[in-house]
Amino acid sequence: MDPILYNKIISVGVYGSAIGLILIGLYAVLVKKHLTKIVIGLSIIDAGVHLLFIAVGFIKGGTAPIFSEKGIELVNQGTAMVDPVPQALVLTAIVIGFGVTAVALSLVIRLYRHHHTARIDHIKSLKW
Amino acid sequence: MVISPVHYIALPLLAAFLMPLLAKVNRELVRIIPGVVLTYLLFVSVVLMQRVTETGQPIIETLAGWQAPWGINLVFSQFTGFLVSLMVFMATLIWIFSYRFKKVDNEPALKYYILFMMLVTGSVGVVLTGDIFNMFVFMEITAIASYSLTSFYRDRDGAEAGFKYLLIGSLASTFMLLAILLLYTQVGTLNMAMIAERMHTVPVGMKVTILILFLTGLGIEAEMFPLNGWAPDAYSQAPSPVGATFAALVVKAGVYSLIRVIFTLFDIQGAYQYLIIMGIITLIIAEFAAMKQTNLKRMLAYSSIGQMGFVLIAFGIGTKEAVFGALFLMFNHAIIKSLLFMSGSFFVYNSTSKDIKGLSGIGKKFPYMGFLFSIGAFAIVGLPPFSGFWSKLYILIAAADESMLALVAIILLVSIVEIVYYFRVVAKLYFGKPTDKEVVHKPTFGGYFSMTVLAVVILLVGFYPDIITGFIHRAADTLLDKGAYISNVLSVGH
Amino acid sequence: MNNIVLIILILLAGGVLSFLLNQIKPLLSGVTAFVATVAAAVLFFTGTGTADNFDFVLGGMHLSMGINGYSWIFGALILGFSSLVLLYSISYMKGRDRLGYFYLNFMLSIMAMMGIIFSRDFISLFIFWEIMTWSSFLIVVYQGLSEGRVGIKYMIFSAVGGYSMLLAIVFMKAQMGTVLISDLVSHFSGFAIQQQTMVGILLLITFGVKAAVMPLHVWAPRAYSDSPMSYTSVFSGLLSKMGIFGMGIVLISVFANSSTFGTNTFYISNVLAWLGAITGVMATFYAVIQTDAKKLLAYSSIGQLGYIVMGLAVGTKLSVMAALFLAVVHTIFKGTLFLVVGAVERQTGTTDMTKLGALIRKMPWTFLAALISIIALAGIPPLAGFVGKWMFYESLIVSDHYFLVIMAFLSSTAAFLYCYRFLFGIFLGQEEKEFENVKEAPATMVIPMVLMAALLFVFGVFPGLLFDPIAKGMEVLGMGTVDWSMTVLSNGWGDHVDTMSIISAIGTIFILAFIYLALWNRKRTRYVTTKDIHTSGEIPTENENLTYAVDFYKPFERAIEPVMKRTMDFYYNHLGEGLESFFNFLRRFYTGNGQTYALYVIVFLVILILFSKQIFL
Amino acid sequence: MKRAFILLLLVVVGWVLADTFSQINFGESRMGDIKQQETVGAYYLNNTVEKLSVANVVTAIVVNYRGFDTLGEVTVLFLAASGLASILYRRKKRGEHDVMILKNSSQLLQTGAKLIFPAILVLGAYVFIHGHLTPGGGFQGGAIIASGFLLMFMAYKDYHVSHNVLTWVESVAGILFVSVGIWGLISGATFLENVLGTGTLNDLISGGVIPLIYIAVGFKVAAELTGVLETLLNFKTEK
Repeated sequence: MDPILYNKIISVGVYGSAIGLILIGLYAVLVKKHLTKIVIGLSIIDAGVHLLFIAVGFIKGGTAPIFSEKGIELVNQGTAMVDPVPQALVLTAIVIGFGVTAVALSLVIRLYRHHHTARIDHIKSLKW
Repeated sequence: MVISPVHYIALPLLAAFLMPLLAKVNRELVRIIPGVVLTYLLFVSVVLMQRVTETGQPIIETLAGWQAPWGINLVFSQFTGFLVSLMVFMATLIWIFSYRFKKVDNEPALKYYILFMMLVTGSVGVVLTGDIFNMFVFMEITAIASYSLTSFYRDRDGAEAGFKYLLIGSLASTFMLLAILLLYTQVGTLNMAMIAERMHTVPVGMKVTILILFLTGLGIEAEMFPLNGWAPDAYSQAPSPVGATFAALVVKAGVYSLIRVIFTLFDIQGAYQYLIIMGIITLIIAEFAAMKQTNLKRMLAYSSIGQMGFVLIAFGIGTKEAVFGALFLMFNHAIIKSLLFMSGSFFVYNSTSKDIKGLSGIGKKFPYMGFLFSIGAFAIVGLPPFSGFWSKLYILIAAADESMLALVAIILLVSIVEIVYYFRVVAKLYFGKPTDKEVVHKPTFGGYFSMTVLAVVILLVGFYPDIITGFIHRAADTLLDKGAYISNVLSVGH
Repeated sequence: MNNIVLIILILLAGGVLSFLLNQIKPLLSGVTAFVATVAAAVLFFTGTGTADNFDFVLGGMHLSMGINGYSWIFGALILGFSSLVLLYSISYMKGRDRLGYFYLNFMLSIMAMMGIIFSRDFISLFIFWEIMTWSSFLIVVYQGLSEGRVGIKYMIFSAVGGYSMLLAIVFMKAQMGTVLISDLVSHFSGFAIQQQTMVGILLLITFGVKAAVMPLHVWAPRAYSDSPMSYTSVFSGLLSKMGIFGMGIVLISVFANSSTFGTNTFYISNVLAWLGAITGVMATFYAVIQTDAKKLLAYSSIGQLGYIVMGLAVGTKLSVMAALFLAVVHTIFKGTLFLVVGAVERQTGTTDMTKLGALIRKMPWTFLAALISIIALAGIPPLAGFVGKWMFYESLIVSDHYFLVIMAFLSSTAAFLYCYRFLFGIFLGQEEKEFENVKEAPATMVIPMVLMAALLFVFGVFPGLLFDPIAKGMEVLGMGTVDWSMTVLSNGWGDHVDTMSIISAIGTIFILAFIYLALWNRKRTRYVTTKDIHTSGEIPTENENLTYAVDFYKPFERAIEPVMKRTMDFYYNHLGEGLESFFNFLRRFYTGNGQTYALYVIVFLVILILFSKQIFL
Repeated sequence: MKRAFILLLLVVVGWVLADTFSQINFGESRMGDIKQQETVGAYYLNNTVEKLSVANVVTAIVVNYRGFDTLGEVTVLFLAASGLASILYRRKKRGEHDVMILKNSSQLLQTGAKLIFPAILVLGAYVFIHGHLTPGGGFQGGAIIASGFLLMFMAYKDYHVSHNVLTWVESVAGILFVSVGIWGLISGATFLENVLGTGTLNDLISGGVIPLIYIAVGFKVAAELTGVLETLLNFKTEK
């Protein structure tokens, strides 16, 4: 297959799936009424964003940024390793996402306990 | 160990990790330690502010031994230093206020102090850091602490407010993450000074997209108009000291980040007009919504949003005088709104309901508390001789200097609305018919102390603003001098 | 220390001290306030001159305080009058709760007023102006009447006024770089005509609110009547005069440099003169139909202030002199009348004229004070009110304002109606059983009233005592030198009205009548009660009402009904309701559904994206 | 109607994201010339081995270059655990019994879990101890360990981890992390600075404080994730 076309397909696939995840998550957040589904939506958005991080850091033909004797050589030649920074950032982002999800779930439990419903449009005692 | 800005972060974290262990030794320690830490940080602020004022140069602390832009650094300039000192000062007072605020001794009551301290640390970190991703991390610390504290009370509305806050806050962090990612792909660095330096290389379309993502994400933190649905709920459901903290620290951190992005990172002129327009809309809608509130804390929340709109307008004008006015207003808002939340909380506790109607005549039971609330109300609407007057005056003068008289007129008209709803409460407090409910909750000594300090500051600054204007002038100059920021941060170690 | 600063500090300290002393003994509170004000007054009258300047820098702005001939008139009035009122207050307020609060705000008002007249720049003027506003607001709501609604209305109008001044100030600061009043006067001719109009109107709105000029007056009647009477006398006597004080500066000093002044008066002045006239007429009509003495006096105040504004706005030497003379005299007689009503209220517990009656025998000294003040108010010689009115009419006629004269005559005639009603309703008429045991007010209340009544007499006979400072003040305002003499009123047409001849004529008649009634005719007089009559042979029973305090001026009311149908209040209330429902509609934006808020965020994002070019580039 | 509107909004958002990312070529290096060190990525690739003797550059970034972030991240976890405890706290009403929400799991799962659990723990420990040499690190290792506990929770309905122990572990680990940072300050360098000798590349004991921090992080993450699971699982619903 034509390498340029191949590259395009891959990029459309990677970016497309990541952006698709974000949109699916947003859809869940904006449309689904169940609290748990909304939290799942938030997690999906997070996943999409994290995927974008990794995708952006990828360099064609690059290896993982872990040095062995061979790796040092490769670096000396030029661009043989993927960008390590997005990987480090995404690690942090994932952990933060986990923390937020945990708090969100606990709030869902609380809300269900108090309101005996998990529909977000039924929980609006605070308004105006 | 030399006193340095990292103390603001390291010590509270150390204390936070220690506190669960200390709770096993003595529960009282958990209450006391945040106070000790914050008092020490207040001392740090004094020392560092003195140093910065003397040299006129910012203190730039590299972390982990890596200079900017390779590592993360903390920037304690006259601008960030001013905000940080203000935050720490407020946090200390709020701690004093909330010390034994309610006589409960269960597990969450202890968690409260940890969460509160982290809320402070997160806000301070947002202001201090010189790295955009680190700012995001601190924002998330602040956010998670806020979510938990919002739903701290075990009534049903607390969880609702917390969930709304979390929902919107998560979207904010998503947009901010995306913006940071795109920024990184364009400039290859996360250091804000370096980003600012390289911003001109970014294609315009990409730049605008990144800015929009930032504005949406940070606008949520800064309570900008259509993004602030969470704010009234969170303010009104959180425990009162936390409401004060939101007004005094958290939203300040949000506004700071917005301002830092627009003033330092980007060089797009349209963003300033955008600030003015959004500020006006925020101000108008929030003040109008506050007018019809029946719940005191919710009214204070809307008023807080309105004030933030005012701050954004002032920053949007963008001249030196306007920025000065905006910073002055941030200072005033922190002090005054905290006082209002603190004194208001006692009224709410001791009235029949959370409604303003229930406050009728309660000032007769708490004459001193009513006095403090009135000072706060007079100050926040900008009546002389209280401190709020000066900030309003400076912003209006700055607007008039740019011949934006229509803007001045709008602000003043909205101020009339503000006067109406605050004075309605004041009139009700003193002169409504008192309800015959007995006093269930007397302020603690600490409560009296911190409120009195705030009132004294309001009066002092009101009578003689020059005790504070020097700091604010220098802070405004520092914020506007983008070139100096870049060269100061990047020249460390070179 | 500088005398000006000292006066302000004494008043402030007096307020704080009386607030604190109230905790020990409530009586001390009033005494402290009184002593502090007297001390300030002594300092003011003995040692304060034009040399006492006080320049300072606050918040990066050059501010200045000082005193000149014009502000001296008002300063003397404020301190002299409030000393007497505070003396009155000691007894009047006795036994009420939260006296410390009352006196603190009272003293703050006095301090603020002194600050206003001392101010030589707009920033300090504004600061003191707002202090005056909120301290008076706190007193308006002090008695807890009408759920504070009156206070809120007062505050809204004051805020409109205060903020229009602030708008003018920031405009001036941007245009001229300074905020000194003298700089505005000298720079005013440099402004474009639109700017002149804007600054003029804004400042006049500020002062017009306090002076209760026509469309801005609706707060006044209730605010006056809701305050404790001892404060109302200050409210109507002094606080409103601050509006007059400011208008004097704007209308005379500032507008003298307006673009159109050379040919005619600045057109705003003409508008204002008419507003003043309408205020005078309408307020008088309203005063006539009131049944509550407080409200009657409140409307009467508004009407009188309308005259004064008219006089200032017409702007000739004579009319300004008349206006300032009336301003001083109005303070004295209207203040006295409010004190009288306060005394009546304290002794009987009501101010409703349909219930009161025949207090003349119970409270003779109060009646005397009321009588003299009413005569002064009605403008009958030989009291001071006559002097003012005479000059006022004369000035209007001389300057060819014939329609204004007609208006003034109309309201002044109508004023006789309420003057009579006031006297009759309270002091004359049928004796009511429930007021049998009413006693005269205590001496500390009577002395200030009688003293002020005596003052009215003195100024009526020797108006020159007042002409002297007023002439000096007008010179400061830039009207040139003004001629005056001790007893002869100014002569626009070339005729003389000598108060000495009037007083000798009236005095002679009075003495003759006194001799006739008291000495010669003494044997034939006897005291009769209202019931001591026979109507068609029937003896009236105890409960029958023979005097007509109810529906007193029914025919008159019917005559003026078309004019009165829609009060200004009606329109303001509608505006307020409309706004409130609009606010209520707006806040539905916050639906309470978290998902909707999330939707807002996305919509906002999309809007920004779609219009990014328009917004950011 | 509303749904269609939302879909329209999402189309716009998706279109903008796609448009934006189409400008960022996939697989292209944006680090510039690695030797020029114009970007932070290039700098890290160039200097990690030389200055830190750490094989895993991501670890070097996470723990050292951007160690401050990691401290914040650990704090976020800590806060989430604290917040959870505070949010879900509920005073037990009198006479209230624990309501089981888990059914008994199958014998297969129980036995399997028992068998695998130690291995999972060891794997987790391996991952975080070798964080500076191989892919993985404190977070990954901690998560693996927590997953082991999750397995146990699922297998045994009355399996409990002592809160006391968890508190101790997470506190001590957190204190260790901050102390390492402060150690740098006290020894006259900067906060979190690598004050130990770096050793040689690819040795287990190399990279100075990096493995130390990552071990602390591993323990802390493991304890916190387990704590979160424990809190959520032992939460009692009302009937």
